[in-house]
Amino acid sequence: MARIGVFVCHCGENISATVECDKVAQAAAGFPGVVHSIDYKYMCSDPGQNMIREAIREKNLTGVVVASCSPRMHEPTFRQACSEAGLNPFLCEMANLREHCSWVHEKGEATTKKAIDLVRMMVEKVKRNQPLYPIRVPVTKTALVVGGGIAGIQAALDIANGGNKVIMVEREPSIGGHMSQLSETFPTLDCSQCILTPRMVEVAQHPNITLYTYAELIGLDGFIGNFKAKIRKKAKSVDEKICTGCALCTTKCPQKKIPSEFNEGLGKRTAIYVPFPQAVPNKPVIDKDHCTYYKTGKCKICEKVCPAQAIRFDQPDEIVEVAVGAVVIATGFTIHQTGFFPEYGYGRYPDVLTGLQFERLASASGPTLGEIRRPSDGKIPETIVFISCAGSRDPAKGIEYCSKICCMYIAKHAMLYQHKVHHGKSYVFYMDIRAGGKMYEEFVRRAITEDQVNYVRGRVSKIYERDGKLIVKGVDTLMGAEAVEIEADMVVLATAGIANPGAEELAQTLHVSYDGHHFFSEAHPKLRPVETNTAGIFLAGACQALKDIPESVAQASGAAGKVNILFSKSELTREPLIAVVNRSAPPEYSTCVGCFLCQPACPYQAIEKEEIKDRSGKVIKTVARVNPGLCQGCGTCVAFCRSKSIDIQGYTHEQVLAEVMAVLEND
Amino acid sequence: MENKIFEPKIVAFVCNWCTYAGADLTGTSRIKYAPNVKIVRFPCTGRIDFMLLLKAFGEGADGIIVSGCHPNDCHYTSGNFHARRRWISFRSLLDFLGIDTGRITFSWVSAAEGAKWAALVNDTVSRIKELGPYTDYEKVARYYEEEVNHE
Amino acid sequence: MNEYQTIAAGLLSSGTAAMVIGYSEGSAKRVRPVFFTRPEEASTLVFDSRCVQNIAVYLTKKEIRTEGKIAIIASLPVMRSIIQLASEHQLSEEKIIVIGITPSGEVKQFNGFDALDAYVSSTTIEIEARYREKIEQVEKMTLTERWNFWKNELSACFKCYACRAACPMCYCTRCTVEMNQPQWIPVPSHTLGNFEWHIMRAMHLAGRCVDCNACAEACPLGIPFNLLTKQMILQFKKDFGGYNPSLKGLNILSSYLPDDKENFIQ
Amino acid sequence: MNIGFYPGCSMQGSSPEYNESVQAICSALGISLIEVSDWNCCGATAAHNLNRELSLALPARILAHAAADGLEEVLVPCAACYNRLKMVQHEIGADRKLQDSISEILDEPYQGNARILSILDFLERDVEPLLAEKIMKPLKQKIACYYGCLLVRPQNILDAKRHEDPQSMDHIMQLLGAEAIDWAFKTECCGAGLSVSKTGVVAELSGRILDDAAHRGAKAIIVACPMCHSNLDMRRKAIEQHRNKDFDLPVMYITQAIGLALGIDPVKLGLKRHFVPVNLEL
Repeated sequence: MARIGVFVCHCGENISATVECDKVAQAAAGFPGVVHSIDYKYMCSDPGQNMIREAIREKNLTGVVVASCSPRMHEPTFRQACSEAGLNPFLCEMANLREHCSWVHEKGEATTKKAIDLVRMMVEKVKRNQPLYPIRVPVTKTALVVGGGIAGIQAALDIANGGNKVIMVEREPSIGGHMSQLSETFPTLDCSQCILTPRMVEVAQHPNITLYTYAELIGLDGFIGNFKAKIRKKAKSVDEKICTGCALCTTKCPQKKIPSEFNEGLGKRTAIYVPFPQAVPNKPVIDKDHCTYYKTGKCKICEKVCPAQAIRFDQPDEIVEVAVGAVVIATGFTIHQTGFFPEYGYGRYPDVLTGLQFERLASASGPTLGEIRRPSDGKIPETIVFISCAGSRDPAKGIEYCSKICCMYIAKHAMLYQHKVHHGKSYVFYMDIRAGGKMYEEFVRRAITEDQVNYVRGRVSKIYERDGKLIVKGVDTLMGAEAVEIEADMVVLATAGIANPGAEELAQTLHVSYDGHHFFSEAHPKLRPVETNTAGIFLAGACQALKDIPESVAQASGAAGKVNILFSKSELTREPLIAVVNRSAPPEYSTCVGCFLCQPACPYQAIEKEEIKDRSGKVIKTVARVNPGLCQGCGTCVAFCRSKSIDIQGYTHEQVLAEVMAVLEND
Repeated sequence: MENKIFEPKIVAFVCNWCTYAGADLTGTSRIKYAPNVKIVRFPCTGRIDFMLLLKAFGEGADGIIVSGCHPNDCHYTSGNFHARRRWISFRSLLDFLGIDTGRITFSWVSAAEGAKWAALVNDTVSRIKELGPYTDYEKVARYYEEEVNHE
Repeated sequence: MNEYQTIAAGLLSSGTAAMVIGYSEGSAKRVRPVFFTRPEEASTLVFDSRCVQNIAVYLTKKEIRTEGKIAIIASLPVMRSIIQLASEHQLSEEKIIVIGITPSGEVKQFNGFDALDAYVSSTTIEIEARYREKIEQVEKMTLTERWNFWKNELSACFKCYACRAACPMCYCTRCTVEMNQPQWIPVPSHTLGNFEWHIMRAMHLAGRCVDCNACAEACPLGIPFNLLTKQMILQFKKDFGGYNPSLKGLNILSSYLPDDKENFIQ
Repeated sequence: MNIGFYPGCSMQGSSPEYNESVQAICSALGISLIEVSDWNCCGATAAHNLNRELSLALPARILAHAAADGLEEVLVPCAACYNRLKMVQHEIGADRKLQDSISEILDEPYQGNARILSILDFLERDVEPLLAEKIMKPLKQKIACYYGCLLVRPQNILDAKRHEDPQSMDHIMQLLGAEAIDWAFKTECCGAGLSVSKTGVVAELSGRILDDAAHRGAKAIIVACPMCHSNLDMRRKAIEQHRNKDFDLPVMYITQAIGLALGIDPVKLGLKRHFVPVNLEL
């Protein structure tokens, strides 16, 4: 006979404010099979957990229902408590009285009644639970880091320094990401490249790190501890092992007018190129889309001038497959280009720039060697306008969120401008100044007070060009909503940060979830900010949400910590919530008739054929078998099996049907 | 009892990763909705057996919600695609049998769509309220006996 | 002896086949299935429009298994059933010889599944006009009328499971109706349980039914539940481009397209 | 295909030259327009501010008549009429209840599925492809294309391309041999909403438009809206007084410009009806 204990939690007042917890406990006491039913203020507290442990021991419980918050929150807590009292953890279930009841309904009879129904449902389920035992799987102690920006670099170094192997995949010819493009960093104004490049070099030289640049992740199969990643190494057309990085080829390449990605289109590069002087690896690649030889079949100048004879025009793309135990996604972000903004001229005014373009102008390694000059005529702008929230926080533009980094970098830009153009006038149009962070508010104040940057609270409705000037029409809401018109020489738009193109596709490749803006979703917004919903895949940096450098680094280190914890054991235990094909006594052996129509329905190729043989080795029957290492427990096969020969542990036919029956019982 | 307002009984079959989490978010966001709906958790919409829907109606459910991850967002890659095919065919079969498919709401609700979950529940509840209690299906358990008694 | 009789006799006398399954004259001007092993019995074989029972159903029966090959007189629906069963790993190629008789009366012997598959794939399942009309008639009813129509029809069912026994696709050793933990389908034959049984049967035949109509022929009460599978075949044509038994294709419900179209998911 | 034609009041009242030029180029290019039978006011001026039902019913009746005439498309040259018809189609089309109540008012079922063409939709699709061969007198002038607000806003409902910097008139003018200047006032407000009540505002707003066009060397302004035309043309004296500056800048409808390039007699294009004389070197 079942001996079920029910533990109703008040969650302070989170549940008890709308649900009469004592009534729920009383009602549950009357359910068949329930031998113990109490309510308590905080079931998850130590005394609360002790109540569960004691009840299991004293009343010899065969199942436990904790009626409290979402199982996505505290299921591990309560299962652990049960386990400590000697009850198999999978004989503990949770009724979600908080997220699914008390928080979403008004106080009243109906709400308490629903709570009782939810408890009844879980009591009926837990009566049918079976003790389950974790599945042990080996762990491959190599991590895959996707993306070589500052987040990826930090994660890779931390994992590698923890003694584990790392494979880093970077799409561009060099690692470094957006941070390598920045001039100075807020709030210290130290040089971005000066602090980044040593890290880049460390990645390249680290014995535990294998670096694949100019490469993309194209497939990921498997599961935590046992992934198989497929990487496409795009042909660089240069033999990296021979190339000395002398860069003679890049000086001789006849294609010299290709807009440089690194310089955000403000400078030019050649077809065989190194994206920037401090690139890692510092070896050129041929951009096939622009190379004269690949386009016309003639040229090969680079091949002629290469002293090491390292050019390989016939080099193919290479697909490598690697076994990894964990993945860190650190693919970063991108920004809207000026063409996104109709009211700011659809990108047709050369002196209307994005924030990243301004970074390149301000950078000593940039196209103007750090002098702020107009792309149109090379003149030093006397008046400059910065516009924050260009696209961000603007539902009409489809971006409701705050891009978070712009307030700070705009203050930095304005400061850098004032430091370089002493007599210049700078204006910042803003909605709010969001400067939360260590020394951040002080930094913005410095821009306003010391560097005399004019902050105007209001939006800019239009920018147009007239006689070589950019007319910026806006409003100053702090000056009686006065219309403001500024004749500027340059305008910098703090355009919204957005997910990388292809982020959605990558998420689908990796089976991780993503939000409506294609940023990858963390497993819990507060408590699991570096994990994804897919075990073994972690997030670092701006691919999850816009964040600045210190936050990206912190999250990357967090992700690396998680990976190192995972790698600290050679075996991993997995929840046994997987599908199982039944087995029975001879002569049937299983009710499975071996039609194998379940095979194509399985997303993990986890269904195998098992031959049942007699003693002489003759095959009597071929039936399906679920490989417990591959099965992820989706249960698609279970719903598909006509003879109901497959069941899924934790969500068995008996359990779910009992839940449905219980929820509709006696009204 | 006769003058009591009809409060429909609705069972929701949802997947753990998207809609269950989405409904959690509804809670975390304190968005209110009608208490008529009770959620049964499944690992994936792919796990939801069509028989369960029949059992729910047979047991007196007035309405059913089936919800999971949006296409391409399935935690298990394709469980929801399989489920979608299953629902396309099951739904047309039910309709052909004269079973009101208007009592079943099929939906995709992601883990980020707490507000959508609340709206979905409220819409379903008000639609089922308009339709009234669903006794046809439940009653056929007794249909033959009634026929016999009638004669 | 006619062509198929000669082939059957030849297969037995040469020892190529150990048994022949076909039809012979039964009582009251009906045909009955026949299983024989001696060549001289081949002359009792008949094949005409009365041969509507789908004898592919016997191919998966334990009792029928022999040491040697089985030759089967196969109408087009029987041939479709064989391919469908083969695609579900229920038949092995080495065990079966198909003496096919096409709708036009041509006799074709198939020794391997590939040739049979090619032939079956060259045909398509078409729902007969009289059934299409009936389906349209039901579809045109209001929801309540449809419900009452089926309630009346299905209330008659007393769960003899002749439909299941007649269907070659119902070869499970333990049918879900016989499952009692949990009890999916109630044992008594009340109308609700009958609904559940027939809905389940239709869903289990989704994408597998070869439209042989043997189930309806077997029903002692003439309940038109075959309309359910027939309507489904028509609907699948609209929704997923239809299906044909094949060794290569995937079952409709165990496969999908990312851009499957529907208009009801909110 | 039959293209329906809804003239509205301006084409017959304040802006006959617009109508004349539309008709003239259509007949020159062999395009026939079928006037919607028994049409009524679109309600653009007063109705949509004062009475919502009336504001919906008036355009709905026009659309119903077009449907009854078997017209799948209706050309609506007046920008205000076009805007009203599109807005009403959008509003009623999305709302079943509204459809029912409008049907009740009209005393016939609402049928509003005709495709509503603005003059620019029409010119771009049906006239532009025919032009290259027919141009007799290329307009070798710098001009400014002024679109105003009604043809582009609300952009999501009108589905206007590049609503802050539309291009369709510019393309046509370039085809005619003119140089269309890049300027910033293409869709700025001319003040038409206050054209009668506060002429001072019109003088200021329309003045800025003229000023920028003149400053960038335009020799004429090309418009596609009777309201824009009357403000820039009829109110010219007031503008010049207000800004204390004279503008030698005639205002032409795009259809008149096309007519000139096709070699049609300026009188037939209504070019003699303007307040600011059009004396372009052609």
